[in-house]
Amino acid sequence: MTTSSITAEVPRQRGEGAEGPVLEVRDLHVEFKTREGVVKAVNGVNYSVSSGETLAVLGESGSGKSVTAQAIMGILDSPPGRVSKGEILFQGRDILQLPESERRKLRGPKMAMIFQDALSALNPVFSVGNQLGEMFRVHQGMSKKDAKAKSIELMERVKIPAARSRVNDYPHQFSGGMRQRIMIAMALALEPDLIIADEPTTALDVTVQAQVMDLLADLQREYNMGLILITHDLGVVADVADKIAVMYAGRIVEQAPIHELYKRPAHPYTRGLLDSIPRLDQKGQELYAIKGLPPNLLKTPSGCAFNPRCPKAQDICRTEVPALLPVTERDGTELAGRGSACHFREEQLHG
Amino acid sequence: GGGDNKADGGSAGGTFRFGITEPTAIDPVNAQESEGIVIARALFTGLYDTSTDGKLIPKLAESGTPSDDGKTWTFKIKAGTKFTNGEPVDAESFVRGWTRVSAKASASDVSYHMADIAGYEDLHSGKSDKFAGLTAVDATTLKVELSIPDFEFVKKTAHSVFSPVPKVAGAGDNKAFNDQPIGNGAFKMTSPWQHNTSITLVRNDDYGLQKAHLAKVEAKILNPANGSTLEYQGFQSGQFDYARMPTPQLTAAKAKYDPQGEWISGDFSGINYLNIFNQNAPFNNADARKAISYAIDREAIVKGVFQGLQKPASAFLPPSFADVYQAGVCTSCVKQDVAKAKEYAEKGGLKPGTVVNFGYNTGAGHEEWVQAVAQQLKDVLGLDVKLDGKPFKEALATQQDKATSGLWRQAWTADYPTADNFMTPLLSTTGIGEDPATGKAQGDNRGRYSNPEFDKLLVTAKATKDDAARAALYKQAEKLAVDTDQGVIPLWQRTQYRLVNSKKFKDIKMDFYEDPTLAEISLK
Amino acid sequence: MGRYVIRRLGQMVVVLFGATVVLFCCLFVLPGDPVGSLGGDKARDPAVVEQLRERYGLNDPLPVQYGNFVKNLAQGDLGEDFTQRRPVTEILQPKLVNTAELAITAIVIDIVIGLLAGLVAALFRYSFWDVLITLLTTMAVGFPSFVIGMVLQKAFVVELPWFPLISDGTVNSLILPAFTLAILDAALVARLMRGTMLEVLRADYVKTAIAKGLPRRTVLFKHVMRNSIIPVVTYLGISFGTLLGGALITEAIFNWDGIGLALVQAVQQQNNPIIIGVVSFGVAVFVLLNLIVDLLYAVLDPRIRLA
Amino acid sequence: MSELTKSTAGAGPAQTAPAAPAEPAIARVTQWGEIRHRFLANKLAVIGLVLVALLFLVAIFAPLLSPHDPYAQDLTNTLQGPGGDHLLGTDALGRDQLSRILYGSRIAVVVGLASIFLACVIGIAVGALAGYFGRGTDSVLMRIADVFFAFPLLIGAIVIIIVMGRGVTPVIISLAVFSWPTVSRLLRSSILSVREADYVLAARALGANTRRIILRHILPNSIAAVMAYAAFNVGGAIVAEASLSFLGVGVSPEVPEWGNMLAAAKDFMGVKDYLWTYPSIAIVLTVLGFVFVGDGLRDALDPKLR
Amino acid sequence: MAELDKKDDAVDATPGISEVEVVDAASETAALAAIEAPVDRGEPILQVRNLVKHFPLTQGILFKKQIGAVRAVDGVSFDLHQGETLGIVGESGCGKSTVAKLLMLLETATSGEVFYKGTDITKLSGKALKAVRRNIQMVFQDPYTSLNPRMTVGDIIGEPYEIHPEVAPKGDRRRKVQELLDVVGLNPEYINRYPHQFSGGQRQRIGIARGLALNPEIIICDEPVSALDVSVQAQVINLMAKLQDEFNLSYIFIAHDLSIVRHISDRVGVMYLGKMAEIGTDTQIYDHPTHPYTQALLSAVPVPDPEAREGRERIILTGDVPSPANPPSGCRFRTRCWKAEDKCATEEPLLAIPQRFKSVDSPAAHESACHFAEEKAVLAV
Ligand SMILES: Nc1ncnc2c1ncn2[C@@H]1O[C@H](COP(=O)(O)OP(=O)(O)OP(=O)(O)O)[C@@H](O)[C@H]1O
Ligand SMILES: Nc1ncnc2c1ncn2[C@@H]1O[C@H](COP(=O)(O)OP(=O)(O)OP(=O)(O)O)[C@@H](O)[C@H]1O
Ligand SMILES: [Mg+2]
Ligand SMILES: [Mg+2]
Repeated sequence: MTTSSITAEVPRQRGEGAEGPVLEVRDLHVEFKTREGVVKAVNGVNYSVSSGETLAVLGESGSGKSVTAQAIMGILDSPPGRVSKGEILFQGRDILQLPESERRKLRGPKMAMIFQDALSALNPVFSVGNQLGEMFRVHQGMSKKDAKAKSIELMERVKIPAARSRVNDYPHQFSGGMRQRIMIAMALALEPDLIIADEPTTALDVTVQAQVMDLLADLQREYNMGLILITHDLGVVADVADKIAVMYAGRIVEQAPIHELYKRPAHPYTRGLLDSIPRLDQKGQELYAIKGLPPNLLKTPSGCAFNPRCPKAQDICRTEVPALLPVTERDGTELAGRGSACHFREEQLHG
Repeated sequence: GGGDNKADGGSAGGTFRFGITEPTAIDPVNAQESEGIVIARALFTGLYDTSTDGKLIPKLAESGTPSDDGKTWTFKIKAGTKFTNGEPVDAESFVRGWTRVSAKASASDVSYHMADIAGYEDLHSGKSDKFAGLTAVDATTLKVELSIPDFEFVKKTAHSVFSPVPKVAGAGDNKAFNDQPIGNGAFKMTSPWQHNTSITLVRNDDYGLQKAHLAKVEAKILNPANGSTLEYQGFQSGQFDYARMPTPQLTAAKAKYDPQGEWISGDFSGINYLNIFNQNAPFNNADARKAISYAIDREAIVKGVFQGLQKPASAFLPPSFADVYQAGVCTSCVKQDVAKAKEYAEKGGLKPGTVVNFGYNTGAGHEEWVQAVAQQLKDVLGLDVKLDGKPFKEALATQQDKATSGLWRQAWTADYPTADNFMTPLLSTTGIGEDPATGKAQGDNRGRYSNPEFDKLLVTAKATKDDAARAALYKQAEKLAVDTDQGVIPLWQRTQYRLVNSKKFKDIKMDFYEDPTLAEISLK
Repeated sequence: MGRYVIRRLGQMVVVLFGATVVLFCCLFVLPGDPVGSLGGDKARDPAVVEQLRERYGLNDPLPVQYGNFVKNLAQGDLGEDFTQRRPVTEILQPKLVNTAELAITAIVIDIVIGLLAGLVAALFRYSFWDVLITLLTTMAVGFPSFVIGMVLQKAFVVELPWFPLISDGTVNSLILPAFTLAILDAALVARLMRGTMLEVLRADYVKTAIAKGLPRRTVLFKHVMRNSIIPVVTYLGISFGTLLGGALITEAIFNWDGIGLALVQAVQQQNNPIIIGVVSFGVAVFVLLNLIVDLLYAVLDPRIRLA
Repeated sequence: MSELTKSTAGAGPAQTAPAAPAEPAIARVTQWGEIRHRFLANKLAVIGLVLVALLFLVAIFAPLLSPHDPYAQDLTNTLQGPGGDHLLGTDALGRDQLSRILYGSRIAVVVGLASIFLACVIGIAVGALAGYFGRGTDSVLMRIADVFFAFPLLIGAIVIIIVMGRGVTPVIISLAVFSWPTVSRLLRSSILSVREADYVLAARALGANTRRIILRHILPNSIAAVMAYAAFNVGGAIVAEASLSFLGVGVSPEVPEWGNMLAAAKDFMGVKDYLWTYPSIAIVLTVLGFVFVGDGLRDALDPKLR
Repeated sequence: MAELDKKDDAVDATPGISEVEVVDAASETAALAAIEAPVDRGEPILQVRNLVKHFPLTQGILFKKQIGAVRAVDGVSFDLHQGETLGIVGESGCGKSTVAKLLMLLETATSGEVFYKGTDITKLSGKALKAVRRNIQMVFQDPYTSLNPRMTVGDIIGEPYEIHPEVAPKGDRRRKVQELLDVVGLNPEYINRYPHQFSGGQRQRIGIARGLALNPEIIICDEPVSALDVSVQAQVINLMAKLQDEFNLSYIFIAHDLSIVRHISDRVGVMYLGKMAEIGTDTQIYDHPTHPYTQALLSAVPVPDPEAREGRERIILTGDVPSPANPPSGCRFRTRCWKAEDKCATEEPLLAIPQRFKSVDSPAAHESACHFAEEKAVLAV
């Protein structure tokens, strides 16, 4: 599997002038042992994100986006889950090889994650102020009082009303969106080099969402952070992302700079996704949806995992796994930063 | 054990440490179990004392003389002795003490020892506040009138309840005196009783008789649930100078300490026996009762269960009562006799399969031998023995119930060395003390053995002045109750063992009450 | 919340009422006369028995006896015991102090050993350490406290005289009995801790805590512990109450003059005033402890609503 | 609702119906099947199961396994140390220890299991109701529990014996009556956190009745502590029986039972240690068995643990 | 002991665990009859009147003092008609989920009524309540915590059938569960898995499948598709629409994704800080919003097509979001409203058709709680 060609794009300079991406995931495989068999949740994911850059990860629900993120953070449920193959390079070091104590030091100040499910991700028995302040107390040795002041400040930043009076409330006393914002605040607390945001704004209304995304963007600019944004909201993606990776069945099936993807998807799955977005003129009609069921990760279909659902599937799709390869213009010029794992990517691209 | 030479060779001083359980009282007014009595007797000296082998030893009494009818006793008291607070010990102080015990307000558990003194009833029921039968003729003469003839009354006076008390004693419920009695004994207390912790005695240097050698005696109060184990461990770790041992540990302890001369033993005035409910089937006939006695192999139980450290009994009265003791008076006790047992069972209508309740009180270490006896009764007579263990109070209630049948384990130790002290309470009709209303046996004769002939023999014996003749009557009575009628089934005698720190002290012996002879112990 | 506490304390009165009524009835149905005999096998003089019955009002009908008890209790008077005839409060007071000393030491040992062992067992589930702890905890239950106590006593009092046989009032004399007393509950605490912790260890918020880069010890002792400790706290509350009720066997072995022995003896002697005194105390202890535990729930887990 | 099948067909404009799900292609893995599988995959749980099974086998076949009559006394052969004819020695009445231990398993099993079972039945019922309903129900039930906590076991046991007579049943009842409050408080404490969970709300929204909510949703998620307690206390009950015997309110002393044997061995500490070591080991193995089984079950019931 | 159990404080009303309340048999039967009666399409099936929910706000850990109340829902009224979809949108934390829970009787309302087919269901219990719950279903916002971690997916989705056995015969249930899984785009082979083995979106679909199982009359969906990728989302939305057509279902659809709401809803309500700010048909709200908050909301919608985003005006709301514990006087939006005047601070605008649009036949003539309601063109979604 060759990937170098697509991930090789101009890295932006980080403060200290560090070369290369903040994070690079190479050929990551994650599997879960279950009673029915081994669930191959991630099957060779490659992506990278540089400082100041936003990578949006889109994809089928259940395609392994969160699992990849968890693998990066080192919080997979293991057993039953384990990284069976691959490397995760963070600022050049393969963190899978680091001892746990080293890895711990990265979490928080260097990399942070916003969890998908905010309620279960917040400890129910500690006040949100405590959980936020903990970041400062543990990592910066701040006093209780200062940490609390910081927590309030953070809560205000993510637009939680009456932050001062609610800092001592417990997670269950907040609405879904507020919890999500608290998770966001927690991730932002130490201004890490990399934030993995797993569907950070699903529970937010659009105004707050806009504010929060603006905040993320500001911070990103200010501190030159790398951001991995896992989301289903193509609107948000369009707003903030620099490049997009589309996942399907544990694999990246397409990768592209933001504008290009919307215009010309090079994978039938991406096409299907874009077509599924509700549009005004469709009111009263059925929405388009990709037919069929998502693959069972216990026994992924042979060949291209998407083949049973692909309207353009050919025989080769059922036998051969398509690699993520660069996409070219009709004239053969390679499109920078673009790749697709489809045997017929060119046909798809050029319609 | 123990040599005969008195404390002459020993030196004075030293602290003697031993363990007791929390006594009910240490004031003679209510001191009742051996733990209370050991302290009361150290603090008070009465007219007489009893030697380990049941002999009367004069203390403050210079003489004690009965009248010819045995109803009046006159005691001459040694002059010039004092209580530790300086009050004189005179006849008056005895009258005071005895009256204090018997007064209604004291509700003393031990006042019954004085029940035969004239005027007891009135005093005890509160009708009078004087003890009519007692007169302090002069400072050194005490006259005691009895309501019935009793030529052995003098032996009773060795009990601590007959102690003199000073004026400060006040009434029986005087708390200050109860906790720190002021006596005339070889020892005194300089600090009150630390309940559940300790009692400390110091030598009374003004003692009017032979002074004690020990400077101090420390009685640590141990809990009754584990007392003997704690004493034993305390001895092993050098914290006690005198200790009991749990029965199962005896053999090992003996093997270790006997060679070092730290082991003493003694036969005591007590008996372990089976109470047999005489008035209810199946034991309402002597034959059935004899069958039981014959069926028991005392020898085997003593060997197997008690590791040979008890002695089978063949009489009801203890051997220490030399003048009345008759070994083998209970013929059925001498040896297990299966054939006889069956024969008597047949005669007595005790068929195999008969249900026999066998009661005992739990948690007191009786479980083992009781099972052994039960097994023998099953094996020999085919009885269906139902072991019925109960906590003490419930056990007692069952025994008192008129309807109860079967067997009951019981034990008795003497208060003073008289045959009467065994036979009247345990075998006489008055000893039953049946409450007419409820039919409850309120006395100690809960087996309800009752034979008018036996009762008469006791009364006669008590009123017999001549020692030999009296002894003969008691012997006759015992034979009637224990052999002919088999009113009770003697099992084994009371034998006691102690560890003593003979490396440091000499003359540690057990007295009549199985307590250390504090007044005689001296440093080596 | 203030009202909640007051209400619960009010319930204490009801519980006290309930417990003592039941107790009175039980004592009443027990065969045997509480003042009918002496310590040994000897029966008491019927005249004395009658005197005592009168003195303690034992001839009154049960409701009258109960009424008198309540009247006296209201004045803080628990009456006089039947053997030594001393005020029950005076007899029990030093015993309560002794028992409390022992109970507090024991509960501290419980907490330290129990929580640590449970933590280790849960963290390293099915490892050598877990199995070892399981083995040790089962031994703590399999070998009864008299065995453990007597072995300890033999070893550390008789053979190696490190500790006094009889309490000398120092901390030293507390250690062995407290340990003997604690070991069973510590084992149970460990098992409870292990059971509940396993549940919590996999929770999402634990992942969050790890992802925050918290040190392992913070993750465990703060995030995991707090969420798994409620049953443990419950049990500790019960255990502490039970400890305060005294422990017969340990007290017997180490000659600890505490409530447990006093109660058993009192029951055997039907020394009712002592029994009633101990039980009344026990009721107060349990109601208070369970109240504290319930209040602790609200502190430990804010989702719990008290009402 | 079979029309749902059809509806799939129209889920997308350009779609052909995927084959309607083939008739129950997936074997239903029953919850118990799943649990059994996970349980059996756990080595220690299996060891525990073996121990428990052994215990039951011993109890059932005690007469076949015992070399001697457990009741037969031999006063000429008392307190023989282990070895020879009596593999584990004899007791103070010359009875064969091994036989008594083997036979003892019968009552130990009955006492241990039945008392815990009874305590759990009462305790779980009371704890669940108190925890779930809260308020008045909780107050009343927990205050009743408080009475039981404070009430002396010994008096209760004596009263029970007076009512029922001595035997195994009153012992079981005494032990159960005084341990259910612990079970109920443990359960209640866990329920207090669980009852506010969203899935409980969800079940209520479905119209589930109280019974169902408690049994299906609350109990499975709050029973861990009770299970740990129960498994552990199977042994605890046997030892507690020893203290009852010790106080004279347990089973009759001639009955071969481990607690009884321990009570009888107490005074032989230090001189005849084999008298208490073997019964204790028997209890330890039993507890170990139940604890392992309990842990295994706990784990098997927790889908998150593997 | 009764008097000991009086409530501590008036506000803290523990949810209706107290289903033991006795309702006399006659009124129960009457209620049951009303609940089972059919309602014509377009008739109101659910009428919400003045619904209020205050959560106590406490301070201190042990000795909690109540220092106020979060007015999560503060007087909300609306109707839901048979066969329609009512979308509810609004700021995060404005009380949408609370309204949903109140409708499901999962929280006890501080005050207000909910009439289902004319019966006030807030007073129901027992059989009648069960019947109501058979007819009204809910999809929870938090997909994970609302799934019992110890039940397999099969059991979770099958549970409604066990509770209401009349809906499906026993032998059928397993198959139905698999159909449901299939319908929401989950692999039926996952039937034996546990919730934690699923991804966020998959969990959400489990919740949807459960909500659909009983074929209820009303489904209250609290952000049912937020974690789904657009394609699955489309499938689910299609399915919902189809079911609605076939069975006359009514939906309350709470979501943040305005385009989805527009797509599926017949009418849309906009909530702000515990109150309904504006309510009307989808066209009225999306194309002719008259409430400033609605306008701001619409203007903030991110548009997927990067090209279409250029030249769009976004109304940026200034000012802090007020706290529901201490809402502003008068109009609650005034603190962030660019049109606010003195009147807004003193007078609370009612939810009604604004005076100026009363007589005009324009889409702007719909209920809006603003003193200065006026149309403002914002980009349509
Ligand atoms: N149990 C509770 N105790 C105290 N306050 C609560 C509780 N539940 C909800 N709230 C408060 O009520 C308000 C409304 O909450 P609700 O969950 O209804 O909001 P929502 O509109 O669903 O928001 P979101 O879109 O973010 O889910 C919030 O301010 C929240 O903090
Ligand atoms: N513990 C587990 N055991 C078995 N399978 C698991 C486990 N955890 C996750 N999976 C599977 O791994 C796959 C990837 O899950 P993941 O959470 O990464 O999906 P996702 O892309 O984040 O989806 P979504 O957008 O719905 O959150 C899913 O199919 C899920 O079923
Ligand atoms: Mg995910
Ligand atoms: Mg919500």
